[in-house]
Amino acid sequence: MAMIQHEITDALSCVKSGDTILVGGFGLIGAPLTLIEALTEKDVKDLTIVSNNLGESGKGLGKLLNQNKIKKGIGSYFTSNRDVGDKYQNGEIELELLPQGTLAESLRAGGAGLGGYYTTTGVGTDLAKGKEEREIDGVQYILEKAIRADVALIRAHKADTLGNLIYYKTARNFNPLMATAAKTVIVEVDEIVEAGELDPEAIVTPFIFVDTIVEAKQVLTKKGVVSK
Amino acid sequence: MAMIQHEITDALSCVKSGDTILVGGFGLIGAPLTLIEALTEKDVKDLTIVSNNLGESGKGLGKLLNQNKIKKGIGSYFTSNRDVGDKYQNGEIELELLPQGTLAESLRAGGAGLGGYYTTTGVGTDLAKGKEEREIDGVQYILEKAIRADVALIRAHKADTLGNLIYYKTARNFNPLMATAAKTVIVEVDEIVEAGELDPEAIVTPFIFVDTIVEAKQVLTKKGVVSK
Amino acid sequence: MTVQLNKTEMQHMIAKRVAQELKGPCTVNLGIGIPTLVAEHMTDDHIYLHTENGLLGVTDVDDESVDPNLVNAGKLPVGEAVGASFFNSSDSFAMIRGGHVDVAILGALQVDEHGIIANWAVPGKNIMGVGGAMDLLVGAKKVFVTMSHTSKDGSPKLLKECTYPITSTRQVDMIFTELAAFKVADGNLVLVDLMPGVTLEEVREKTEASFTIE
Amino acid sequence: MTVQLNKTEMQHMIAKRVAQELKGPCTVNLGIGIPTLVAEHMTDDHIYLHTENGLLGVTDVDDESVDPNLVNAGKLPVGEAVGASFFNSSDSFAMIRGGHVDVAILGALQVDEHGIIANWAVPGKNIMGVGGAMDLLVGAKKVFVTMSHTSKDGSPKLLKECTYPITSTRQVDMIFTELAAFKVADGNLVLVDLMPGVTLEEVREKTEASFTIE
Repeated sequence: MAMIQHEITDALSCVKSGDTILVGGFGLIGAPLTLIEALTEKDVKDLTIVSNNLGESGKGLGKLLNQNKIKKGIGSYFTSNRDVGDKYQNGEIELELLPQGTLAESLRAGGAGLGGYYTTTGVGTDLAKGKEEREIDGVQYILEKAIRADVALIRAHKADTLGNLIYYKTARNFNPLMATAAKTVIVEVDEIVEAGELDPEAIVTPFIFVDTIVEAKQVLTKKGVVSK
Repeated sequence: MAMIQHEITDALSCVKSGDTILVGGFGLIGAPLTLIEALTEKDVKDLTIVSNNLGESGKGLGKLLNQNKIKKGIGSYFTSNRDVGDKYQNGEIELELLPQGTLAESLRAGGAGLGGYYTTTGVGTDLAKGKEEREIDGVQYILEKAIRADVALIRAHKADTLGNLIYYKTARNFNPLMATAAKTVIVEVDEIVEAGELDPEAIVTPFIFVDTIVEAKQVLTKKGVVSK
Repeated sequence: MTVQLNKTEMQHMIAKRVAQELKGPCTVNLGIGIPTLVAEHMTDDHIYLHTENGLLGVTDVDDESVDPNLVNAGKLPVGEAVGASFFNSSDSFAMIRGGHVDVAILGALQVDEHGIIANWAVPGKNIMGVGGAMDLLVGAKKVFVTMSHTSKDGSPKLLKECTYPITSTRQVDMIFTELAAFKVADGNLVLVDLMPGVTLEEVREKTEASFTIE
Repeated sequence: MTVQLNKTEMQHMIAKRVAQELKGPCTVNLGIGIPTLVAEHMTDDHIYLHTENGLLGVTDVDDESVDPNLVNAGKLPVGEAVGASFFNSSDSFAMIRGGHVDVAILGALQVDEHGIIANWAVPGKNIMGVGGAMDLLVGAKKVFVTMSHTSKDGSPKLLKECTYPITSTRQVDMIFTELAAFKVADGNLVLVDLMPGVTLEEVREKTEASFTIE
């Protein structure tokens, strides 16, 4: 039920200023580099970006950051891009830091129709400040809320023509979770195959989650990011 | 890191009276019929059984029920075994009925180290009675608690010698969730293969969840349950 | 006068009427009973069936190919479509509760005049199964209900208020019986159309709930 | 007198000491920095490495075989062991938080005398990454910490109380530096052994935290 889109600009037509956007990847690994590149060419601003990192300096989401299109970042490890810290100190960006497991779990909760959940992670630390604490069966937990977004930009390895997805090694990371937690899900893939070619037992993201598929033009190689 | 056990009785040596036991399967489909059979031969009582159904009349968990070994059942659809209703009316068993999605999610939460979660399912119904209700971002939710157990008895299709598991079609159901939510996890499988023979991208249950593997002796076929 | 249909024919008539409301591409979850029959009457190729026990892409299966480990929510044998996928129960209900399934078609014991249904418990009786009904009601984008218009004793099942425990506070979208199809608009029942040969008087007589006519 | 080691040698010495504490079968998660080096010194064949970005069964990789999409939590290239499996980030942290990982080995900026650590933030500095540290601290059955005994300016990192924000209220199990190994017993630091050529006096001098001797 996904649409295969040949023009990447058209794939991003739903993105507008003020949107909350989930962006897959762990650093550049598994990040939708083609879609991010297209986003940097689009006239939008005040974006809230949910992603483990805001890319690296000048690379991936780091480009978007340097264009001042990001109003707020929600992630677990901004340290990987020194520009984030500089912008934060200058008051040019809001940041919300979450433990990595909490970021992942909140995305899953968003996609699963849950409102929030009680986790042990972060109890008693600065990241628990302002969060409800409660004891359940003798253990202390804090309440974390689900994350849902307008758009998800993700990367998979292969899509079939229906939109079923499989991933590649550690490039899987946050991508399958983000595929469930946004109104519109746009995915870039290395390869599009016929429906029926992927093993039904091994499909990670069933097609009902996917809206638009594009072929990746920017690929992470041993030598860095390369245009295909 | 799982142990392959040839004597099924030995595999169940950890089970004791009063234990809470997770039992995989959707009715008999994907149920660990061999392990259930062995459990009926063991001298234990006052068990709390968490399973979608308590088998069928005289089959699967239905046998254990008729032996009066089950003190309490937690599940979503007891109707599939008419004996459950009779025992309930006679005060011979306690029952806790949960929506099927809540049963699944509570098991996942148990395995994931969460205390509980807010779900929309059941809000405003009799199954929400006594459960905390709260509004998050304008939506009403109820709090459901995680489920954890002493033992999980599950069924998979193939295990490798490390304990990695894959499942078969709709026999997957609750099994992968239960594999995460018990102190001791015992699995029966159709086949044991060498480590490395299962596709790393398609393994559903990584070996760290599995304690003991046995080969299935009782198999569900077109003609019903058959001994192998 | 209605031609007398046997029970199976009547169930298929209802299922066929429901199928007319399904336009692809969409994903549909079919409950046990009449809803399962809807699959036989669907005409659009782009309707994909989800079953909550862990399969997207349900098809029917011939006797030869029956696999005891490949079943739907009613534990009946099914087949798998091209492009099908299997998943565990929490992932399946995450799809449902998370709003990723377009339509759920469910049976009901009672429906009230605002479209609230009761379908999982009868006080004093040994019906102790809720299954996925509550999850589907909170999660599916649209919910269609199929049922016989009256109980075996002839009493109405479309009531002012349900006397059995409700399944959800969510109002369903449409209700289909052997007499008529209703929709719920602004929280009230609206008669959409009558089944062949059925008169408005008959529907009024056998319905306790108030309804308007489209 | 200690033979002067360069930084890499010192880090390997610490990593080697930690490796002695690892007895298989067990699953171990290695943090960034010194913890990553522990893999090179493990002697038991039944130790399996978990990396929170989604792989159980991490091995090292030769330059030839580097795959840019196969990395550890430090984004360094790794290989996959026989019997490895890949999973998404929520499943990975479910393993961690759910208590399914036996040992986590982490770096730290400070450790207090009860084994509480600080390793994710420095007030006033642009260190804005917590990553998986808080999850590993609440979830791993055992937590080992590796760090240099003192800061670059010579000030102690084993303190009465952490001055940086703590990572968890959970006390770690062991702490390894280039001078000594400590365990936390009944909530207090206990010196387990000294590194070759290190004197107790030197440790006392460079440690603010109180500790007892085993």
